[in-house]
Amino acid sequence: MNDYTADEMMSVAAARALRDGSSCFVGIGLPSTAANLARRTHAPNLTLVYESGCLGAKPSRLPLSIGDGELADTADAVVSVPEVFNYWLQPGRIDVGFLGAAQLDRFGNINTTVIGTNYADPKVRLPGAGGAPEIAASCGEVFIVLRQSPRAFVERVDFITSFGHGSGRGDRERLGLPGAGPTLVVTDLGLLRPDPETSELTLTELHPGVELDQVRAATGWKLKVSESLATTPAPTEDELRILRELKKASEP
Amino acid sequence: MNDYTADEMMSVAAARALRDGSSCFVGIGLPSTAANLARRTHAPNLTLVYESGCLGAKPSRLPLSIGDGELADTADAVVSVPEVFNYWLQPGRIDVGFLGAAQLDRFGNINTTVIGTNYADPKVRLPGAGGAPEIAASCGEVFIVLRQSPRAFVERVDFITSFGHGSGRGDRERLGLPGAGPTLVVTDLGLLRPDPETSELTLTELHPGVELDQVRAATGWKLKVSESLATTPAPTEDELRILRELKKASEP
Amino acid sequence: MAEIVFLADGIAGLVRDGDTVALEGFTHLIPVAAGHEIIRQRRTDLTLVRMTPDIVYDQLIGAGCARKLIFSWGGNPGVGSLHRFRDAVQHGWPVPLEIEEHSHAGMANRYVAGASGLPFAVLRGYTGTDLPRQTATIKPITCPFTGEQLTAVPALNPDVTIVHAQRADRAGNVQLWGITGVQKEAVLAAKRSLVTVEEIVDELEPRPGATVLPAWAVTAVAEVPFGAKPSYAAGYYDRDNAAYQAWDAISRDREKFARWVEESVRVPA
Amino acid sequence: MAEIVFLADGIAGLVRDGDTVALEGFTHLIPVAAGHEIIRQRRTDLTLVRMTPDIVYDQLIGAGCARKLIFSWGGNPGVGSLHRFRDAVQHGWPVPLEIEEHSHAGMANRYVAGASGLPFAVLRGYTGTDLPRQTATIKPITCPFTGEQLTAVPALNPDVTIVHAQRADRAGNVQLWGITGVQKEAVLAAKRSLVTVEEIVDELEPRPGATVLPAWAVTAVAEVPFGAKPSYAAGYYDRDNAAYQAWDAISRDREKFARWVEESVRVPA
Repeated sequence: MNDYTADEMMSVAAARALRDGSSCFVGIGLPSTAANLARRTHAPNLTLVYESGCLGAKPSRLPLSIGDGELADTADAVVSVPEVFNYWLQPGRIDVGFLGAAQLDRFGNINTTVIGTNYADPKVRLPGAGGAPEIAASCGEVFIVLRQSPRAFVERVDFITSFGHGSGRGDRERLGLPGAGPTLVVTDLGLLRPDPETSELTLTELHPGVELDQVRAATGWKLKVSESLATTPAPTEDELRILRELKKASEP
Repeated sequence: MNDYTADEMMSVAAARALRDGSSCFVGIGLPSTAANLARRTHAPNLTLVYESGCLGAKPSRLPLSIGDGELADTADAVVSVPEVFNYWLQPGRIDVGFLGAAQLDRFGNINTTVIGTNYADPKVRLPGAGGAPEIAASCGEVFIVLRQSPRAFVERVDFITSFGHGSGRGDRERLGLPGAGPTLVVTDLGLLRPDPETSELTLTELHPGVELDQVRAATGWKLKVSESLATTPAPTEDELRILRELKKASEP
Repeated sequence: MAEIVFLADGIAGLVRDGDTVALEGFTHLIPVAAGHEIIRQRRTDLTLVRMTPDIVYDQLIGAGCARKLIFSWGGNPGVGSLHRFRDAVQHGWPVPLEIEEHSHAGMANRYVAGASGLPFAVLRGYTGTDLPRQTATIKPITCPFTGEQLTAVPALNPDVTIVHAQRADRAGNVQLWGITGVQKEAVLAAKRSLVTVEEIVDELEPRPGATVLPAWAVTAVAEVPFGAKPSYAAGYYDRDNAAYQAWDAISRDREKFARWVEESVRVPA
Repeated sequence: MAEIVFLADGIAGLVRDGDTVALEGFTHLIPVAAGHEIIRQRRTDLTLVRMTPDIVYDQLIGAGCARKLIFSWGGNPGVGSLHRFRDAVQHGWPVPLEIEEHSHAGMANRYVAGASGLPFAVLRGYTGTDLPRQTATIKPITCPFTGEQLTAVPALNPDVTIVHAQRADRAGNVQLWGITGVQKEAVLAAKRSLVTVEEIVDELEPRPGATVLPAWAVTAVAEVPFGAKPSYAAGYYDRDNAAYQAWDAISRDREKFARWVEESVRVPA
């Protein structure tokens, strides 16, 4: 059996979710790691789109920012930032939006703006929205990747930076949001998916060796668990090797 | 004394009106001839902008169309057609718009759409607006160049394709049009300028050898004549030589 | 990914009777060969869209393919009028031609809105002109911040856009350079798209000023050398100005035109 | 035509207390040297604008130059938070910082509207989020053709925009390539502009993917080699990732930061 960290399991599980031949709007950090791993394993024809304007980037190492030179050098086309949002994201050309979050609630709404309910006098000022609100609105579907903890997985986010399923099923349709919204949350403990009836995030897979109680303790709401709870296959040797090579090649 | 045609006098007079260091949005045909002549005589730093997206084109021969390869090859920058209209023309960055016309009325309104007052069943269907309506609206000022005849110089145009001074002074301000509108009309017979009080086109210069009655006969309205009617200086030898070289170099 | 097809198959598969079809090109890279294939396949009831309909649109109109034209400037550049277009508008020959008339700025922004997934675009346009009286697709809109009145035009979303470009690779990534006009917007605004190219190459080398349409934004690519003639393809061949001049005489006369279609277009490719 | 200036003179002439100033750059080509010159010249009450305020904005805020920030993502890319920005927002140190917060799509379109001479832009954005509740510059707008509701944002028209580019010629024509971000729009939207460049050359050779800002669209150009450090300039030098990492520790502490400003910025250039 392979030795791997919970973060490695998370990256591998996130990578596996990306279908070959699809296009993915990639945020920096965990989403970028997963997308680049996917391109090197089962999804060589995954098209990576970065908000800096790089369409079809094929970086040889993990970019440290969404504007790395490596992304421009390897892209099919580099377009302006207005163009990437207006011509490529907004019309729904991108299949998957891959986002991180500071807070996530049980309907997949994302907060990256402020911690605390007083916007004018926040407990913690976070970086803000970036491209996420429109990625969450316009991509065919949204994958979210973040480490699970009661601070991050909250009953209700302090601020909706990016709309998930609102207060439940039907909210996106009512607002006229074109994409399907969050269809998958990948954490260091398992996978969550919206319940088909209610859109409430429901644990559908546990990573190997993780106990259900651990996940419940790391979730700030009363977690729904799928009746057919499965176990994620452990990372293969290939997946681990390629992930580690990627990470290593990206060290300064 | 030089021998020259009325068309040559018209091109030379139009070229002279373009100030060195200014920028000019150029339509094809007479305006392009005049602008290129100006660049080769008194206005070497005249910036030519063509609606095909060529900014700062420096063609070595007269382009036959607004999309000539020569324009792209010699331009400072080639941008998309949406960009030339949205980023360069619309905000009023271009000093002079240089237009032709099929019909022109005494307030400088231009028709290039239909002859006849029934749009749905026209006597003659003309090419249409092209870039002219927004050139006439947004450039700092507009020069118009066309041969003078009662058919072209009409009391009221059948169709306002491009707005000049409407029904007289103050109309542009009322509509919120940013540019000054037509400030000069160059014909094969002389020059007309809007009256400062009424904006009615008024003959201010006669080309050498042209009789006032000739101009009156070529105008479809009761022509106003400036009290200080002047005579255009005849083309210089240099102007004629360069104009003829330009035209010759452009023959197929 | 884009499918690599033969021109005839591309037109047969993508262009249907009654479609809204844009063949774009701004003097440069006009998809003439594709237009002729549409005539050969005898499509009818098309709504043709183009900023600058020139002689290939005159041919499509004269051949009876179109019931409507959406445009901003219809002429034979540097020569004069389009006689088949005039005949259709003034006398309904060979079939009546409805027109929807805009300015260049309006058309360009309609494509931009279409490419952007928006239902409309805003511009400073048409003010004081008679165009809004004749064209229902020009409406006022008020700025919600300043109260200023501007102009709105609806998005153009053709069923099919056809453009011509210099090169594509075998995956269908398309590269065009020189005057690129409104082609990117026209392709991205369309439901389906066909790009004819001068050549298909193993690898696209970067070019100054080149626009690249990624393969996943294009439906089909067909290799059609000289596919823009008599217009030009920068880096490949020059504009055949004599052909544009010659069109004037051919197009003035219905019978001459009809003969031209039979002899020059409807011959087997 | 653009004036060729020294950096200090360019900042002195173009940036005034109380101005709205955009220093744009999207990871690549960030005009850091120009930002430091603003700190040296002790400008105050600036409204700073940028999609992605990063460490040079943290420095400007910490140095007390800004009273307001208009932005969409404020962080130290790949490292974490901006501590001077946080301190200003959470504790008003050294001066309170008002914020006007948008998304990237909103900010990009605000610059586009500014560059286009329009008072506002339309996008599909912010729907369902809490941003419109906090940001007065986000309003609904209705499509006059379909009745669909969309979002409007007002144009951004900075008093001054500053960007960094690879090259300019002696007339002041500017060439930038690689990731060009929103720089063209930011310059065209501004009343005045300053472009710092790696080098001024006799002639700009065409470059694949290069954007050119003609000299007549730029107010001033200053040659500032390494003017984007610690960000990067494609073709000249790489990003100094260690400097971004090191900023975290410096910026966490007010005194350490103050010392850094005196020792690293306020030294004579």
